[in-house]
Amino acid sequence: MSKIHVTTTVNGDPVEFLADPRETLLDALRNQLDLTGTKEGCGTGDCGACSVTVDGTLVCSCLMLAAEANGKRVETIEGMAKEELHPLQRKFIEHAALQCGYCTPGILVAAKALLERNPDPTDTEVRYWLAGNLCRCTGYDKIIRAVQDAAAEMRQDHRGAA
Amino acid sequence: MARVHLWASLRRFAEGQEVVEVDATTVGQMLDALEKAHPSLGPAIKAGLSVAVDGEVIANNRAAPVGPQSEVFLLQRLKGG
Amino acid sequence: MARDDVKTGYKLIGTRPNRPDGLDKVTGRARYGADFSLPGMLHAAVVRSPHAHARIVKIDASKALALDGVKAVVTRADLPTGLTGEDLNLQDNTLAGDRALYDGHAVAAVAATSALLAQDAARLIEVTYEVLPHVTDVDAAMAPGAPVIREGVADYSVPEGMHGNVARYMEFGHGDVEAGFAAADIVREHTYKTEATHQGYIEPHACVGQMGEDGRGEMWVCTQGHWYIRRMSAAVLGIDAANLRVTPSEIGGGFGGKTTIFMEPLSLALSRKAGGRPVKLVMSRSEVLRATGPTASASMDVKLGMKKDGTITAGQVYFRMQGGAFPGMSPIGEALPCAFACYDIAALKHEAVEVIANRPKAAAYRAPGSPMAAFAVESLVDEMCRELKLDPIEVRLKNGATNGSKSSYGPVYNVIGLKETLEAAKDHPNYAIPLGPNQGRGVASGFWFNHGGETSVSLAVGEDGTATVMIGTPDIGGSRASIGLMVAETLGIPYEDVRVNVVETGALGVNEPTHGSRATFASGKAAVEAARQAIAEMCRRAAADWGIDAEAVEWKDGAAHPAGPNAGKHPPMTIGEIGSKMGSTGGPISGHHEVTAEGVGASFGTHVVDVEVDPETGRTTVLRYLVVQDAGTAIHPAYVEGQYQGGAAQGIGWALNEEYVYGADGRLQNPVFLDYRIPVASDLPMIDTVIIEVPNPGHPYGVRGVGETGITPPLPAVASAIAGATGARIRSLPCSPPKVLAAIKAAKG
Amino acid sequence: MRYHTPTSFADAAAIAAGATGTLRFLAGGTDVLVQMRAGMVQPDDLIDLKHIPGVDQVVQTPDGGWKIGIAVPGIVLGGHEGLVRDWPGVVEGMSLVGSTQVQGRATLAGNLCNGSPAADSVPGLIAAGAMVTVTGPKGSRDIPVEAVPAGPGKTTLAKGEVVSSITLPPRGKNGGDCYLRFIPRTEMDIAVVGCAVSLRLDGDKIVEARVALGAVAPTVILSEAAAQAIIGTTLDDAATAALAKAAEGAAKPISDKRGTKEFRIDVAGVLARRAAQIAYDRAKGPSKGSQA
Repeated sequence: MSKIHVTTTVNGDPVEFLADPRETLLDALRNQLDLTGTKEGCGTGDCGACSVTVDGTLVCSCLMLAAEANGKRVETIEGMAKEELHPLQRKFIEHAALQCGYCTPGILVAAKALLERNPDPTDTEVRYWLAGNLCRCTGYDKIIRAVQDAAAEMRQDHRGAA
Repeated sequence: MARVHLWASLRRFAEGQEVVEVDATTVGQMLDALEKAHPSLGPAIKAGLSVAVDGEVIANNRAAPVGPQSEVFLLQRLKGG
Repeated sequence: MARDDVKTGYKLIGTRPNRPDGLDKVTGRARYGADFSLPGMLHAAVVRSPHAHARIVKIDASKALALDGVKAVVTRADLPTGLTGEDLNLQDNTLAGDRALYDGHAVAAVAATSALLAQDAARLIEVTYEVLPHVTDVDAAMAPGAPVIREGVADYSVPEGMHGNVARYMEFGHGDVEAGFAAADIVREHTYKTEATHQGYIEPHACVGQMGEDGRGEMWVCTQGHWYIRRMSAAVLGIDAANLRVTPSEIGGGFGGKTTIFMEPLSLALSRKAGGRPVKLVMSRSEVLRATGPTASASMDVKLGMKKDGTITAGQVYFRMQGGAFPGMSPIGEALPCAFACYDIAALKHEAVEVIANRPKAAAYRAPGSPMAAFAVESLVDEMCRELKLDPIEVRLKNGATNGSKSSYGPVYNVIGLKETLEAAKDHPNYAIPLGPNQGRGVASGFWFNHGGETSVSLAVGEDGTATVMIGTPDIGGSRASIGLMVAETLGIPYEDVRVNVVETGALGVNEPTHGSRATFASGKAAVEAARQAIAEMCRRAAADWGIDAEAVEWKDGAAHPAGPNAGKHPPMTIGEIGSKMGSTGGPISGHHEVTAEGVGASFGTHVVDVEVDPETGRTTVLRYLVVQDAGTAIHPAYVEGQYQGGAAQGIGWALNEEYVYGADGRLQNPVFLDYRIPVASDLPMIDTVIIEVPNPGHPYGVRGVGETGITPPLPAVASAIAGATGARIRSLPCSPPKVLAAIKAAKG
Repeated sequence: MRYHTPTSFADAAAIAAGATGTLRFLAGGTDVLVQMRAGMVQPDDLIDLKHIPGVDQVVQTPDGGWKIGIAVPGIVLGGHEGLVRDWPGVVEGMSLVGSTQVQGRATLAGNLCNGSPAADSVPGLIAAGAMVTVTGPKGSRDIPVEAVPAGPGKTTLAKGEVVSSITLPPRGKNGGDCYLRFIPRTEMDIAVVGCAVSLRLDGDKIVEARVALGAVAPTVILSEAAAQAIIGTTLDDAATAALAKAAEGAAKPISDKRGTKEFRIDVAGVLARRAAQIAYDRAKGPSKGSQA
């Protein structure tokens, strides 16, 4: 069973590795690239803990082969904070929007993708966008509040910058 | 003598008594005295018991005091998720 | 940062600072069970029974072992014999002996150089089964003719003549129940059922184990209690606990399900067989649902007598619960005392049996037993309130337990806050919102005992005047923040100057897990005592420096102050000054406290839910939800609210859609999140919370555990709201759309 | 497992035709990877179709229909103005498949070829009268969408054949469609019942209609009786009642973990009625109907 040479960009860094043809992008990120911030909760695309973006599109990395990432641009939770935390990350801490924190990386990646498409979502839009990100601890209340607060701050910053 | 109340399904191990009087100054002495008086209670005591002494729950402390007039209720050992 | 309210005079307690582990958790740096790796590490996979009940005739691993890169296979033959009691149950569940007892029961495990290879190897292990008759439903398991799954399973408590699947029996009560029913205006009796549900933590069980030929080992594992993991794993493997060092990872949720072992010893057994190479074992979601510990399923008879004015004259329950194929796992011992814990009723009778069935070994799940009991009792109370046209909160206020009430299970309640929660619910705006067509409102109260337990905590003062706290209760929902607040409050130093670490088994005395809503209560209480010890020592150091008696020194605002008539005039000596020179004043300064913590304060809550039901499809939408619960003192209110909201969400899931579905073949039909339907973000409204603070006299800051009660009221509250919306009462959870639609049609005739 | 990345459908068909073991095609992968993970399928050959030029495109056909590449994910369909305008029912069916994350990968062709009777995108395609181009070793052929599924997990495609595009007909004037499904939660579930209605009006009167029901039989049902119940009507109460009755009659479901037979029959009628109303309102146009 020969391996596949994969060349890709992860959080802006060029990486290459040899993937088993059956290996998922999730497993490659975690086991080959030591990017363990992306989590597995189900392996079937039902929980969203493994959310990453590939060429800007939000996907479950458990539902994609590592080989399919060849030539693509992958962004994970590890790439979210630049010099400072992304507003979503900061607001999640401030609003206590995490308890165990296991779903948090996936929710943050998904929420960031939402706000890039829709900077001013309704609560309902946030809830449906995040419906594929299961959280068992919080009842989602504080997550929704944190996303909305971050969105408001980002809109403010955007206006300030414009 | 402290009065120890047995829950209903324990009474058949104590000749049907609902209340057993024992001489004890601690929870540990009380449990030992109970088992000595009614050896059939042994498995239940070994399985783990909590007690309430004069209304206060003692989850797991053999040294907790028992007074001469104390009312003691035996409880299942409690824990949680 | 200001306190939410100022009535207590605390400086830090009641504020909402950032949690210390927050940064790691929003950046992906926090290390959970599966995030840990070691050089030379192997990966493991487990072979599981596809049958609910089968004799294991033969296990042939030769094809698996022939694969390059496969390093070890273990079966039950590799584990020691001679275990008894719960140790034997744990071993039997870790790897099946001569029989597989449920769909998903582990039969063998294999370690290889990659996870994919280990999975390939597991598929090549050939197991020959002889399928045996099975039973999975709690009532069916007690029916005449049901196959007896485990001969001789009954313990001392089971009277002669009960079904061979009955493992435990319990009965208690007080007063004259028959006289109570005779005095009632109406007496009603119904049977209620709840299906098994899973804790549904998003992180699957994961560990890395390493053990050499000398029987010494280490393990990194996601768990609620690493001393439990150590004791249980050592017992299963026949080694001494001291030879096993267990380090907890960050934990991705537990809710009771990570208080015990399921596969952890396998990593050690495989490692030992593979020449001591570390072995990582990570469950898939299907393995979690099939083979870890869901809660019990229950069938419950309830009988209540009520006067026209709402006075409850007598109550009687008979609960039947199955907790899987192993005795002692159903929560009958908790469910019965919880059944009427919210009430002060003159005559009560409680009876329960535990039944064995071909299902996985149940584990604790948030307030184990209480949600089922509440579903039965609170549903019937609601039915009788509706029949007599009485307000459900008024009826609970009329019959509710209060300070000094003798509880339904024996002890006398000291200081409790049930009535405060009921009053606050009654006064909340949600309770007055008019309902539209197809909408209904449900109310229920809930209870949990709370727990203290074995606790050991250390605290060390740093050279710079900071404090490091070592606790043994893994932090699942922000307890490091809460404990840090209490220690900072006690020491009189900034919250940011206290670091709380969850440490491994080698660093403290035995700690019980984070269970029973005990972490903030018990570890917090011990941490405060440890801080007080350190304060006493710092006062001694200051006194020695000043040349006065230690008794003449008092501690306030993070510094020693001379106090009393003979202390003389000395400028305050701060913790920083004391810490900076402690090497020359007698050595390190620390505090330590260990105790089996008593003084827990019982926890009560009241929930109000409004739902709308689609009369054509039976689908329920939760419109609004209110949780009112007594926290004693809310140390970090945001995480108290989080516990209330999370508990409510889990209870709503249990009420509406979550259930274990078994086929006629005894196999679990829905072992994936696609079909095991926990609430998603779009299913829920905001969850309103009211924190009641009736301080617990048994804790230095008045803390009551807050983790568990919140899952209890949603089951009956949601079912009662559906009854209000539709006129149809669902007495068997979940209130799934097919069931609700059928009930609506039946109610219409 | 061998992972193939052909750059033409002819090559893909050739690889498939020559495969001797278990073969799977990979488009979005949201079904295949789940099956691999669960150990249900261990392919010997996996053919990734996304390297074939054009598979990620949606293009308008000369007659005003839409040709949809087999690797266009749901999130692209949902953002495609022309498709959303012409065939909102088809788009909403696809948009209901899985989460936002799954939408980033899942495709119409994959949803169709997975062969699930509960596939959310299939009733809308069938109601719309969509055609599928199938490429095999002997060339290509066009067949109606409803000719592809053959029962749970099965298709009618021959060895070596692969779906190479899906084409929606021109919407034309005064048309409207809608897909509704019933699930216990608000998201993330497999349809317990699904129903798509596509219709065309002449004034207030329905002159054409197609009604497709999902998850109530081994394959999606195209119910002529249900269509006839509303053709020639203005979708008054009598017509919707007749439609519901026809849909209930057409449904031949089983009881399983997701719903009982009785429930599915009832809900098939309810959804047919509700979907027809929305399709009707859409056909009337936004100024007259209430957009759902």
